[in-house]
Amino acid sequence: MGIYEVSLATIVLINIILALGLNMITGFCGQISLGHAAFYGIGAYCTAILAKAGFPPAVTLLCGLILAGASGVVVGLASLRVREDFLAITTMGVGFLFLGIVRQQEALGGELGISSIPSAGMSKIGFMLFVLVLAALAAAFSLFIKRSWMGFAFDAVADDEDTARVLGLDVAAYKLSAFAMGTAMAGLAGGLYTYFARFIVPDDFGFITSITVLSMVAVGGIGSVFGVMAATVVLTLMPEFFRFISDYKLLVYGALLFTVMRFAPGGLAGFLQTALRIRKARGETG
Amino acid sequence: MTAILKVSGVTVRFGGIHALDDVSFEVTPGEFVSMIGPNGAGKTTLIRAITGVVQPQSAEIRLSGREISNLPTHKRSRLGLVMTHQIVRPFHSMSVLENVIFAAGHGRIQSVFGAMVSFDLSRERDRAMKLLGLLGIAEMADKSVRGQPLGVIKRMEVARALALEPKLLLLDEPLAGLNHIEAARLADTVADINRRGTTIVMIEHNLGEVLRVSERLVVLDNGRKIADGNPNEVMRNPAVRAAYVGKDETDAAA
Amino acid sequence: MLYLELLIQGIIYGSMYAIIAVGLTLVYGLLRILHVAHAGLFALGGYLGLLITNATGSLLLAMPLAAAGVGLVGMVVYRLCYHPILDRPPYVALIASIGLFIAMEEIYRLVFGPYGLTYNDVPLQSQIAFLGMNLRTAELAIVFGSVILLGTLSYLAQKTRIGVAWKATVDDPQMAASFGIDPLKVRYLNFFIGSGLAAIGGIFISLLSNLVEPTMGGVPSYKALAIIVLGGLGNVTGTLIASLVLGVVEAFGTIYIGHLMDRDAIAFAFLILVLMIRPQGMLSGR
Amino acid sequence: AAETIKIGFHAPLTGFAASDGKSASEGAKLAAEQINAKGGVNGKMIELVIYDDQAKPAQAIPIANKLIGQDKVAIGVSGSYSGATRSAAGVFQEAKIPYISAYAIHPDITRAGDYVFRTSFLGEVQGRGGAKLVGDTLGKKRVVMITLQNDFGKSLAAGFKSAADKFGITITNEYQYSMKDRQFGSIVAKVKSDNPEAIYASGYYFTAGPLVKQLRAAGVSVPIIGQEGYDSQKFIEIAGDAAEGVIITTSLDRDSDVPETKDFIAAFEKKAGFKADMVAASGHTAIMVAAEALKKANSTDPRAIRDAVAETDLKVSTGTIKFNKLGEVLKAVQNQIVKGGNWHRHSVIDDPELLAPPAE
Amino acid sequence: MLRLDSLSCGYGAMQAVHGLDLHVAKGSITTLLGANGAGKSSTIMCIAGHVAVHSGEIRYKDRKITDASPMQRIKDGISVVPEGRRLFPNLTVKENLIVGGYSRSRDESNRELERMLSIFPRLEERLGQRAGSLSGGEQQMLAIGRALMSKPELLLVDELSLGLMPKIIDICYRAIAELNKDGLTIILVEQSTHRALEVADQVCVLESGRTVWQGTSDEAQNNVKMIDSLLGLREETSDA
Ligand SMILES: Nc1ncnc2c1ncn2[C@@H]1O[C@H](COP(=O)(O)OP(=O)(O)OP(=O)(O)O)[C@@H](O)[C@H]1O
Ligand SMILES: Nc1ncnc2c1ncn2[C@@H]1O[C@H](COP(=O)(O)OP(=O)(O)OP(=O)(O)O)[C@@H](O)[C@H]1O
Ligand SMILES: [Mg+2]
Ligand SMILES: [Mg+2]
Repeated sequence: MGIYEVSLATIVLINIILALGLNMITGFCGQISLGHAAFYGIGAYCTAILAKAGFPPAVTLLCGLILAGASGVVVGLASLRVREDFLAITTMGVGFLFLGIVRQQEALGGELGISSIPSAGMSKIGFMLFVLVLAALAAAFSLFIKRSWMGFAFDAVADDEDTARVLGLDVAAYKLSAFAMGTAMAGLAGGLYTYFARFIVPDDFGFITSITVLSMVAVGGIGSVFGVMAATVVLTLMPEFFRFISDYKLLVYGALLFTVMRFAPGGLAGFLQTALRIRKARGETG
Repeated sequence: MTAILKVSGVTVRFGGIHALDDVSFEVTPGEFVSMIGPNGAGKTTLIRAITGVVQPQSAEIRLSGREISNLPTHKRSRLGLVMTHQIVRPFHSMSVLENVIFAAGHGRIQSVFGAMVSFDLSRERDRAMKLLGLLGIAEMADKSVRGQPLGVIKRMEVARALALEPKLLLLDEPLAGLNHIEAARLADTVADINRRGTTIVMIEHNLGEVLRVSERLVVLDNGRKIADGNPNEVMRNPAVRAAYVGKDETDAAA
Repeated sequence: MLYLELLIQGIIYGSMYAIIAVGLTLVYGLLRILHVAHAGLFALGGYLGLLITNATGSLLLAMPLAAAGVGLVGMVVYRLCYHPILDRPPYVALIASIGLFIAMEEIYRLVFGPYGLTYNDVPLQSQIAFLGMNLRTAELAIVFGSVILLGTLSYLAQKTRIGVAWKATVDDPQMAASFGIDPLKVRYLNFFIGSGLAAIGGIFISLLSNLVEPTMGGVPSYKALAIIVLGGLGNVTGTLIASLVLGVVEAFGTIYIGHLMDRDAIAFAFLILVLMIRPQGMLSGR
Repeated sequence: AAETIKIGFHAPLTGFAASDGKSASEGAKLAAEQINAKGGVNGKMIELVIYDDQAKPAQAIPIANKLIGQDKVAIGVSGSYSGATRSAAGVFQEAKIPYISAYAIHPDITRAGDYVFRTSFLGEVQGRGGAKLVGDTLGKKRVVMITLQNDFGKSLAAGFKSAADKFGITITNEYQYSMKDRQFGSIVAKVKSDNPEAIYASGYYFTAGPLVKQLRAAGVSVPIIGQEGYDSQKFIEIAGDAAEGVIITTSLDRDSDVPETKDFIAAFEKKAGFKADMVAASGHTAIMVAAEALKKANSTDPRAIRDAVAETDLKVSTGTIKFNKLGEVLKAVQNQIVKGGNWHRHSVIDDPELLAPPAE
Repeated sequence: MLRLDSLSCGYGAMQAVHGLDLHVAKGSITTLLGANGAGKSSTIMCIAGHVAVHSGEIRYKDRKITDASPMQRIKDGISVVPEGRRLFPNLTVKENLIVGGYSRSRDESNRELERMLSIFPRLEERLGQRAGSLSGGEQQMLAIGRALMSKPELLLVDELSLGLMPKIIDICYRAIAELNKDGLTIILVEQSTHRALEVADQVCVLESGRTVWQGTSDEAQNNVKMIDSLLGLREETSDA
């Protein structure tokens, strides 16, 4: 693996953690969020500041994770008040608010961002492997939640929270846990990004990033852990594949995003399921 | 005996509409109470207020002596106060069985952390299957809720409510949408459940079944309680007949 | 005096927002789609308006032509993009719409160049003294144009059978068809009017800045969403009020708290504040 | 084909900064053509490897890694904004491949290490130049600032403020706007009531054009001072008559007698079909500097090439390029004014002390 | 008036009705009976044009309308009270009624509106209320009123008395009988068998999407036991 491949692999793995976090909120619990990048940013800034203050990665990453998760709970409180599209736009607003405030905070580097962040003390490959382990843990955790009664309760909240409430479910607690877990994962991803880039600016955590993550989740097939992981790989690497068509890269990206949703609205997971079902049906008749 | 449910002074307004006006009534444990009243009298609103789905302007609601009007819906449900919807609200993304399994697992999902570490649902599945059998829709168990006929979903709602092991079950027109044979069967099932110890309050317009199975009748009209007592006596009350009864049932009740 | 001037600036911003957001409300109200690509049509309106004005020298001709042209494009967008995925969860259409928007921006860049276009001779620039202020004809045209267009629309929506048909299609298209309302026609009409309004918004804005660029849809793409949410989603009157209020909030905010947060953050802070107090928006639509 | 020497180049070809990306890459391509037309570098043709970074830091990292790891470029050039340039600079420094920033203004770029250079002004330096222009050359003392809220605008503002006292300037008010704003009605109204003697407004042509137009339309007639972000014919097109009299600090002198500058302006318009701007000139300059270093080093050893870059002393379209210890350039600020719908020379600030870039 | 010839219809691959034959004379009332899931609602919605026909034919006034759109059908005079009412929940009561009369001219529609309100005075009190917040019974009244607004020639009613109190049920049946006397043809799905048999001219019992019994209402009255056992069928199989 050359440095190019290692750097790509690292960013893909970071994005997987990020996207699985959103999948927890949107995919499992049905709370659409257009502000996921803000928590990614909170993790990143927290990690960056602590790292510059001399704390080791174990501490900085953990703090980033906790701070992002705690902020997630606060935003989760909004989800108790507003629903569906109102929530989508509220979380979008949270994203803009985060960015707007960070931009004006000289203590956080303002527009100039934070640079000269110390390295995580590993080689590039070592760091990639470290992220790999964390991404695998995130995936395992997601699968674990999905199969547990908690996942079942999330399904119910996503489907019809009023009915879930009538059936004795403490909807608020579940929504908040989904936000806490999902945003904590975003915070971890942010911390890892900080060590990867060693330079962060507010724009890294803007609306576009939120949308990109949401499209990873949607293209993967909302709620499907493996689908989301696959989509993350594809969507992260896509710009790299298309580098050679520089001028048309973004056009192709946009068109592809549109096309996937238009023709395979269930995302990759839904697409595969349909394909499998067709094969199975054929097998039965044949 | 102390009342299992004691409701006093429930008033609910929607804008200018007085849906309920200072309604009070009691239910003793083991009773089978039916609630009737003209369309728009406030029956649904009353049980929604009891379960906390609707916020009353004023109310005192006691469950087995405990004041619950400040508890959120899910806590009331955990205390054994459960309702079904007049207009069905299944989880559309689940199968009929899963809908009931979810309710059967109410113990597992009480705490978020408990839910996180429990996986097994075979016990809940068995119970859910039994309940579906009880309501006569076991063969639909694995079908998706979407596209099920109304009658099946209505019964699924009852099964789901039973899965929560209620002490007091509030049923909102469970028999609507069933033909008279199905209705009679379901009414028998409900009566049977009642005999096994669950207190029941049932809203129903199917007077024939109401008179057949219930022990007591509460009548609402225009947001007020206008009668309460032995079914046959209540039905003889001229006010009730004027407000509610058509020609057919007049004959039937007479 | 200064306050009055800021207030008037706020109303001008608000009118611009209104004309874009009301078009979006029409689409949202009917299909519950967060139609981000609306902003792409807005930019297209700017381009067409400018090109026609430059070619013919007449803004009066350009307005209806551009509105009709973009209206037609809007209908095509509906038919090709949204119609097939209407029964999918809302995020599917949202992501598809974002993909479409990105692709549209890129097409504008490739076709019209990255630098943006300007008028040969910007129309409506003569000065009008008004309460001791210098306002441009264009600014007045924006305010009055918006009032007239939106007033007409609001009358249509609330007082006529067409309006009732529209609202019925919103609630239950299948049943609407059962009573003789053709949902497809209603939707086409809606996209036509909504996109036409977007086009006029695009032209208005280009009159103030004399610049039509590929990315000019960027700001309305999300701010218009915020406005329709503020207005109560699907509520035309609410959208109007929300636009004006937000315009005024921004006009004052950029001056007095601009050092704390940027314009977007001010707008969204206001949005979040309102939603936490009134989760259904300023006027609730549903 | 004959063997070539690769120069890596990244710029925002798509996205919000696409126009600057296009100017920069056109300038860079022109430079490569001119060099190759003259026989290339030590007998080898140079080849530009151009990638689109959308001006995003996160995109610039894999690009830098790709340029180094896969394309094996001899030297890298940034035609992008500060964010992307800073993240790429770190990668180039780590790989010890020389890297030149064409027009990004962030002070930390060259601090990435000894392999990183910059052929343009720092934001702060230009801000100080602006202060001299306002306070000294024009003699205006009561100034309102309108600051673009990004690294460019902020560092200009910092530079301007730091030198304001020295030229007796009082800053009566400062307003901020974001990159996406094109409507400035409320700022204009407030500035009008502030009644300053001059306005120091940072921005790019696409924000400054509408801003200047709206200021003038509201009857604000005091001098407006801008910077190299304005430096494009497009600014004059957008602002129209309102552009007349606007003065900016930049590095491209339209009325220059210097042959390099005159040639560039003519050749660029011929090649690209539109008038040269500062960004194009900067892209051109950076490639010229890179090629010259490759020629002098006459080796594929990155260390040798770095040393050659460090020793640059080259006359190009934007002046004479010489680097200090940190890799920063030291050159005069060209003040340009809009007259008759074109940029013309207004004055030159050549004050080495005021314009000294940081050396560490 | 209406003829269904070996009509099969359903949802996607799933077939809900299999080869149904039904002749409805002008001015008659036909009642469909059947257990849960027998296919009554599917038949109704298929005649209204909302469920896809798989095979067979629907003829109305001697014209084939198998492929006609719902819009076409209401113009031809077919109106429906669907299962679950399907009101426009965010429209007011009045607006719901206006939509009901959309296929008629404005004047006609206004006249009908008056008539509806006199049949259901309860609705008059609620004219400005959102339909979605009406009580169950009020919603049912509105659904019936809405369907009548178009002055239909053929009225399809799915579960007429669902959720209604006895008094209103009477009113509805009286209204139906009256309209029928004026020449309205009606197809009725009803759960309360004896009410339905009272008004019907013709009875059709469905089971799993097939006709299992068909005859006049007099024949049905004489075979109540048999019909009851047909209606209970589903239960017995599931108990087994
Ligand atoms: N959200 C609401 N807003 C306004 N009015 C409401 C709302 N909910 C209920 N109502 C009104 O309150 C009254 C009582 O309604 P409720 O649903 O309790 O009646 P009900 O007794 O259950 O009638 P039914 O037997 O028809 O179901 C009705 O007139 C209804 O229109
Ligand atoms: N939207 C749908 N998608 C798929 N299957 C459906 C759908 N609607 C109904 N079905 C199926 O079609 C069959 C007939 O259903 P239908 O609703 O016509 O019965 P019904 O006789 O009206 O019953 P009920 O008395 O409960 O209203 C049932 O098996 C049902 O599961
Ligand atoms: Mg009710
Ligand atoms: Mg049915």
